[in-house]
Amino acid sequence: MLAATGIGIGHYLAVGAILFTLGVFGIFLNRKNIIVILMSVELILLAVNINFVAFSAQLGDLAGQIFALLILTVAAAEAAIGLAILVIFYRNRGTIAVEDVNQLKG
Amino acid sequence: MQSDVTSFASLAPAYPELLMAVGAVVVLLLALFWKNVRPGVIAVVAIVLLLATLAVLVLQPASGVLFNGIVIVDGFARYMKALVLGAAAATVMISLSNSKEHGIDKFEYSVLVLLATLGMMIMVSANDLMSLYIGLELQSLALYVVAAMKREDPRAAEAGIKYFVLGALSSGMLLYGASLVYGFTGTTQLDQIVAAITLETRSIGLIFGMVFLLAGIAFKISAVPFHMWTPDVYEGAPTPVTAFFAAAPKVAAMALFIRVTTVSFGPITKDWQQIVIFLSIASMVLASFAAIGQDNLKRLLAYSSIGHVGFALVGLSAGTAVGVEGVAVYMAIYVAMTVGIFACVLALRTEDGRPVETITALAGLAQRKPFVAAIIAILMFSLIGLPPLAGFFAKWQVFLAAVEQNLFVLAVIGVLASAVSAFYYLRIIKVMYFDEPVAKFAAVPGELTAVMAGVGFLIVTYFFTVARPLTDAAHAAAGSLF
Amino acid sequence: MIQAIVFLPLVGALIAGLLGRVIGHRTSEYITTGLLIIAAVLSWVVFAQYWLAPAAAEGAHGAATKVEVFRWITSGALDLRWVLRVDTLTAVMLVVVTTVSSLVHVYSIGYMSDDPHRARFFSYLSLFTFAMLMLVTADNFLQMFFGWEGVGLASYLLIGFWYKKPSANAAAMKAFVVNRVGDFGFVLGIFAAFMVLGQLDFDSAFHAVPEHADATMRFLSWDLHAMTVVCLLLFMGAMGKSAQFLLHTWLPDAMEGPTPVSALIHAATMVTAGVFMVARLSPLFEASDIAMMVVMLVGAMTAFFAATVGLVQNDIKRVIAYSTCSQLGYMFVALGAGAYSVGIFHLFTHAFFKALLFLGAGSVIHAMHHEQDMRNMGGLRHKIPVTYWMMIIGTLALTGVGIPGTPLGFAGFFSKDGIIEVAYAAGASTGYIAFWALVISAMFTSFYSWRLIHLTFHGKPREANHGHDAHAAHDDHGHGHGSAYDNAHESPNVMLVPLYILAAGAVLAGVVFNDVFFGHAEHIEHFFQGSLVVSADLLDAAHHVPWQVKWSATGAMLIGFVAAFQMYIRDTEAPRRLAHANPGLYLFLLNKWYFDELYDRIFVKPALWLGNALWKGFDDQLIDKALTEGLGARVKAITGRVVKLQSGYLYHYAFAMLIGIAALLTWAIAAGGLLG
Amino acid sequence: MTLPLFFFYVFSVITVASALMVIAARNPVHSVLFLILAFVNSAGLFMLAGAEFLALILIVVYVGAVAVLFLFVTMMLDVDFASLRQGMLQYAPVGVVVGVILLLELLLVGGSFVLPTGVEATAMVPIEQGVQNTKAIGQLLYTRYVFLFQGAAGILLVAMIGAIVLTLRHKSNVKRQDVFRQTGRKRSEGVELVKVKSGQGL
Amino acid sequence: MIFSDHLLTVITFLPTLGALVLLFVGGRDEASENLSRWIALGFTLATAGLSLWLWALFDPANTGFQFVEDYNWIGDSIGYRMGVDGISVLFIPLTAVLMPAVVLTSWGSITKRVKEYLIVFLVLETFMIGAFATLDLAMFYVFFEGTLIPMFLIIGIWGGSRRIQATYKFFFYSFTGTVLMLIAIMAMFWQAGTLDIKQLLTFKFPPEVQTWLWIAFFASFAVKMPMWPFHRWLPEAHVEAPTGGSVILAAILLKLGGYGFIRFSISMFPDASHQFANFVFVLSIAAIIITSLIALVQTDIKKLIAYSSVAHMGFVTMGIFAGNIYGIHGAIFQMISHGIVSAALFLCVGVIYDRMHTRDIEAYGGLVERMPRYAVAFMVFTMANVGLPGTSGFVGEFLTMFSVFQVNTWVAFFAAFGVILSAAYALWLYRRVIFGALTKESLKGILDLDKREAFVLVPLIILTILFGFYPAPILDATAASANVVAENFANAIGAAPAAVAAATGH
Repeated sequence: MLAATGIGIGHYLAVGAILFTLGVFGIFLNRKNIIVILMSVELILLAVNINFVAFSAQLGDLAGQIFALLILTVAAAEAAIGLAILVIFYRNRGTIAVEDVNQLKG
Repeated sequence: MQSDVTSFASLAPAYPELLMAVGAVVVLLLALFWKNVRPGVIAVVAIVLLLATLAVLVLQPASGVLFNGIVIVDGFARYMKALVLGAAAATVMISLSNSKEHGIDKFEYSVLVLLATLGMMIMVSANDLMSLYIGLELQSLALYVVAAMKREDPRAAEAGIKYFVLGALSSGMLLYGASLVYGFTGTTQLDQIVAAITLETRSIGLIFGMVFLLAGIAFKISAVPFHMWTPDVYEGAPTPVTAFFAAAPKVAAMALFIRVTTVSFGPITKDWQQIVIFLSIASMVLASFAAIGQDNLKRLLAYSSIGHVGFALVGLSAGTAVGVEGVAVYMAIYVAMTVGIFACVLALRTEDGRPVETITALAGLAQRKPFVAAIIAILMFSLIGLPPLAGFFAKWQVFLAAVEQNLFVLAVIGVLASAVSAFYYLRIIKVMYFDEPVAKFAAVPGELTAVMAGVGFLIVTYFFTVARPLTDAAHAAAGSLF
Repeated sequence: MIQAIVFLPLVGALIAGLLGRVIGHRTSEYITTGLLIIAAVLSWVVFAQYWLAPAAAEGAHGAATKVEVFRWITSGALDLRWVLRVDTLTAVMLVVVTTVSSLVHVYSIGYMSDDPHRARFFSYLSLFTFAMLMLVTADNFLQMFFGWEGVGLASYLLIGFWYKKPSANAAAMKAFVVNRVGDFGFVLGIFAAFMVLGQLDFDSAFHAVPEHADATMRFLSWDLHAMTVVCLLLFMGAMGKSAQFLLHTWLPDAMEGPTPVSALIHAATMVTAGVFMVARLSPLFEASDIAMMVVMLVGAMTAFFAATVGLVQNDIKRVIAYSTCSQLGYMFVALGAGAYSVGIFHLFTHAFFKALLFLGAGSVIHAMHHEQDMRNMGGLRHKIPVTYWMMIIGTLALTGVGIPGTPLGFAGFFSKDGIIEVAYAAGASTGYIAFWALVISAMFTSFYSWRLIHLTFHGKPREANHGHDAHAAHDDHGHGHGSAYDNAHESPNVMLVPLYILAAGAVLAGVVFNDVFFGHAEHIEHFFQGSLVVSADLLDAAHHVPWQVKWSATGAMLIGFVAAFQMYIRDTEAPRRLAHANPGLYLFLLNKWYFDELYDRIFVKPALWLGNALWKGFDDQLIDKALTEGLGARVKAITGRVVKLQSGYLYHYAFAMLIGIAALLTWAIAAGGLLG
Repeated sequence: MTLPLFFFYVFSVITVASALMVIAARNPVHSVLFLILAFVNSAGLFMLAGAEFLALILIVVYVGAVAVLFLFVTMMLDVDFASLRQGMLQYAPVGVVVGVILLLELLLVGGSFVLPTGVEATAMVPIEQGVQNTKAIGQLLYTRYVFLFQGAAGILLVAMIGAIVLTLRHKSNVKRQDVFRQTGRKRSEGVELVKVKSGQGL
Repeated sequence: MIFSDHLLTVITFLPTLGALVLLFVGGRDEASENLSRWIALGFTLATAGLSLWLWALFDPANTGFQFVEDYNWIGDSIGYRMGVDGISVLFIPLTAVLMPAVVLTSWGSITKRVKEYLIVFLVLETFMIGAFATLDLAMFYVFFEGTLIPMFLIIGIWGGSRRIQATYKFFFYSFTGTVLMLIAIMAMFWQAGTLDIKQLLTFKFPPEVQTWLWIAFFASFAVKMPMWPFHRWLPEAHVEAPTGGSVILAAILLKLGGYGFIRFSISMFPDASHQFANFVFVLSIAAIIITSLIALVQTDIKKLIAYSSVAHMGFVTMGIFAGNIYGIHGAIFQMISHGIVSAALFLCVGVIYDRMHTRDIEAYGGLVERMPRYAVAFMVFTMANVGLPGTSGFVGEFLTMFSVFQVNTWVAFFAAFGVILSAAYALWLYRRVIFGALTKESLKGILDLDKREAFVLVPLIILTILFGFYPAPILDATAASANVVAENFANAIGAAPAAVAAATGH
């Protein structure tokens, strides 16, 4: 099905891989603020979704899309909880700088 | 595309999950509409629900594949679910008397624990990457929340943040792996993936998918190098929450790990064996060394749990039924020890009611609180793996499996790591027994005493009491996977 | 009967030792002494049977009487039992041991009368007697070893009896440890004997000797003549116990013990155990020429060496001790020559006169209130005349006074001259070396014996003359030195009677028993009934040595006597002049050839140094500090680094996961062979 | 180059570029906006793959709700984004190296794809031509995957409880709605009939 | 069900029952402490009585296992199996008989946490007896390693000033050694399909497997024995342990190593044992000579005795790996004898330590003046330690040297140096402690043995001398089994049993 459009599955996977890597990069290179980290997580999930959709198309199987749908749902819930935790962290510490999240260590 | 659910009775294998789901909602509603009910009452109701589910699970041993192959209920699933439920019930129980100072005296806590437990049950029974994911997320999201539940405590918030961010990253990895596995096998159903894999057709994509998938689960069981969240979260989260973290989710994630590896990737055992061995060695070794430097009890227990996951994985490394049986036994004993040790930690409060969290504060405990000290000592010896305590038999089972597969290097590293780990367990005993007392401690609540006594009894008399039935059950459980 | 002889002393020892505090000293003394006298009488009865009517004695000709007590060590082919074996050789030893012992017991009642631990003393004496009896009645190597060690223990206890004296304690320990060096050889000898002969009881072993006479065995890294190895190893034990050259150092020091002990253990009985052992094992030694040669040479060397040292000693007991050492050398020469009966003969006579000398010396010491330095004595003849005459008799016997060719002479005359003749008769170069060594030793013996008499009893009292290196061990009983001579008094009868009896023995033992020990070979064989090897040729040759040889000992004795008379009676300044003229030689002799110093340098000090080095250096530093604790430190260091990894920063954690996944991916495809 | 391929490149380049900007932008608000851009373009990629429903959901749910939530929180917390602190990037080169290795390995996968043998036969839920994507998904979601659907509901429930329990604060001076009181209010509580005498006022 | 069929189980777990009873004794006053002591004494005496009965019922002619109990337990791997043969039977009465002595010492030397002390010791007794009585390799491991727990506590809680280092060293040395054995045990299970010792004894492991298994077992037993150079924990543990701890450590725990060597190394891995025999000989000789030299320069009484224990264990290992009947026999005898003698020596040290609270040799001297009875007792044990014939110490030393002489004369040659050195250090100790003038003020008021102490020591004196003169009870009980071990070893390595003939060179 994908082949008909001239877009190879490899194209999609490449985009997914790049997005995934960028998301991971966003998490560990980011020093500014936790919200950006949460956004990086969204990027990772987006990458996964692209993979699923692409595979779904390639295999002619709808399950991939169902999976992607579930991921979207969960991602939304995850975002909500992530932001809620972020809020209480901010309330306690008055900052959301990544470097300040280091009271627990060793 | 019709559902295969034709009648309520055909859902029998899923009764426990259904009961749990319905029960959780009922508890939520009960808490909302019951005016001024104390959260403790809700917690008791939650315990009752957990135990009731456990009872249903045990008394109604129905097996089967449900929902078009999305859920599987077999011996292994029931065994692990029983562990999960028991662990959850016990950890809620030991939090009853001290929920206030740990900031979890809210009915939401009970509800979230119930939902998390439901998630774990789904994980354990998952037969599809999707149900795996749903269960995992149901559990994880609830755990993220309870970790940060003590809102006024910055440490709890930090624990929540770290757990959440890293958890989300690990979910991402898991999903990425799931997508690759899906793409390279054409199915998401665990027991059909195996049909699509042969040693000849394995490809980089499949292997990568498997690695990502396993890495995501490894995060949940906190195997090195995906363990980094564990010490911080254990320390920051309220102690009863930590207890819960250390017990039930580990079991569920381990069950998942076992099911994915043995069921789905059975034909390429050699490939995942390498990974499991790596995780196992890294966990055992790193935990042994890292824990030595700790003074915070919870942090130490975090490393301890990492180490124990490493030991449990030794069994899985074998990739055989014997190995899985070993892991099953290991997890049961691990849960008992974890519940016990956290009961002890929760029981330790200074005279003015502050929780005791450092090892140095335990000085001379043997003279102030001989019973608690004795239980801690027993648990520590058991955690080291000294016979005749239960901890030894746990190690026995897993190493036995590894040796069968001639994994001698792994076994030797394992036992040497356990020798190093003895260093820090013994330190606690040393502080309690060999040092002179400094502080005074508050009285210990009754139900904690009961839990401690029960766990202590089981650990000490393991060989004569539970060894046989437990091993037989684990044997049956492992048998259902192979 | 034999059980009674052996176990009565043990009973006495146990009673005195365990119940001594309850029943009192006096009772303990009487019980132990009484029991020993009974044992002695019984011994004489046994001996008489063998002596008077050998064929009629219990057991047929050639076989020993054996009494099994009970089993001892049974393991595999090893079947050792406690068996009391009586044959002629044993009977001789029984007589010697019980007689001297009972006399010493009696004597001690007087000698130790003011000691607060008398019961203990008598217990030890009886214990010693028991052990010695076990030794001589042994029927197998190991039982002999038991007695061997048992007498060693008793010796240790008795030398260190005055436990407050550090020198006594040191001497006791030295005696035990040096003996152990000998035992080192003894036990190895036993093992080797078993390996070669296949059994450890004497009869079987002797029986097996001819069969294995030419066998070789692998000992350490060499294939050696088996019997030589066995005998030399066993002889090492004998050297230790009988204070032979190189292992003699303990004997002079052992004089720290009470004098009756010296008489009993370090003169008459225990030190002769080595002689007894070689005689007992004569069938073994016969099978090894080299061993015999070694025995003879060692004996000759000891005889000579000890005699030289005895020349210049000042302590009355040490002189006698070196004399003992020297006489033991004589005995070994006889054994080495193959004339076992002659060696035993000397053992027998020596027991009497040497015990006599020691007890006499004890009497002197008693009289002088525990003064032992001869330079502080002199002129005691008039104070203690009985003792004086007894000592004279002993000296005559020791120096071997008698007329060759006639049955006239003191005990020592017969046995000692016999040995010299045998040595000559043995021939070969070793025989001649031994012969000359013995003759010279005889001269020295005569010299120092008379020197002792002169210094002690003759001349004027010299008690003010304290030597710069006085050996006297001053007791702390509170007697002043200044009045020792004036207070000197004759000993009580209880001490003198034993002297009389021993004197009788010293006079008569030779003449009476000459025939059965050193008479015609047939007589000897008839007497010993195969309990030791008798070489008719050798004895024949010994009886027919040239007259010069027969007179050589007597001549040497006379020379020694004249020299002593010249130097200590007529020209009392002569010894000092001589010493000043040859200071090197004098000090060399005075310091006993520097053996103690040498051993201290090459054994004791290095052992202690090595011990310390191994302890502090190896054990504590290397094993403990460097390895054990070093490992602990290393673990802690690693811990520090591992803990640092847990930095608390989210991005480090994420980074760790990233590295982890990247590593796993790389590993998975690399190990899985998917890269290539 | 076919048209779909052209659009694929357009969408994917913009997606990747804006994803890069999400993590690179200094202002978090910009990051959110770039995230939205990335989502929208991804929706385009979904369209190209025939997943119309997902594409639209992505825009409606993600852009409309999630991204806006991000924006809202970003602005609510109103953090002053300080400049990068010293020494924090010392490990960055290592990170980049590891990241690039990871990326290369992942790209390797893309090139290695082979269709599993016999997938068509075993495909769990084959996409039927002629059935609308949305309808097909709907038919599946409520039958075969009803368990997952319920599970997802559970997750949303957890999210709801979690968000509330974590962030809701009871302030005493805030007026609250009390549904039960409101609905259970009786007439007598709210209405008082007063006889008003004419001309007097209350 | 006949009682004697379960005699081993009863003996093994009776002490634990005692510990349970003690748990319910409340109070920390003098009276309840004494009650605890009496209860513990009662249980240990009962155990001792039963163990002697066991010895009486034991049929020495039977080379197989007796009093066998055999049940499968956990899965296929671990069974509940009990039984004794000539190799193990004597260690049980040895353990059980020494325990009342240990309890009796608690009257004088333990003042804090008495009840806990007794409980820990009773539990320890169960482990020790269990290790000798079990016929399942896994159970053996359980009991063997289980001893670490009580011993760790005993040294750590009731020990001297440097107790923590000492107990840690004890623990880690032992633990590290044993865990390797654990892996070997598992490997054996997969090789042989069972952990039943009865069956393992007849199973032939391939030689190359034996090598590894042997090394793993050696790691464990060599530390336990302890063999030089794995001995460093021992002096420290002994010095710091309370009297009872030292007694048990020296008398029983070390024997677990020797027992293991005989039961497992020699019997199950004969080829490897043969292959490593020279290695063991070298270590044994090193132990005998080096530790004796070290003992010579010690200033601490307990340390001296501890080092001497290492030396004596050198004789044991030497005898075992000589592999002939004399060696096995002698090693067992030496272990029993050393169990009695070293226990008694440590009890003797405890006696004066309780009075003076120092173990420094320099602090003593001239004790015979005030303590004649003590001096006698100490003399007997010193002489037994020296290996004087007529004491039990001799028989074992003799037999082991005797055995090794037939295998390798060099070894016997060097071992015989131990005879000299042991005399030197033991008498040197005796001289400095007991002999000499009593000049130290602190010692002037020291009291001789009291009734309780005498009650403990006198039976040991009797045993020491009895077994010296009449070792038959021990030798007979072990003969048949030792013979089997030796024969199997000889068959396995294909050596001609008549070593004598070969040596004499016919």
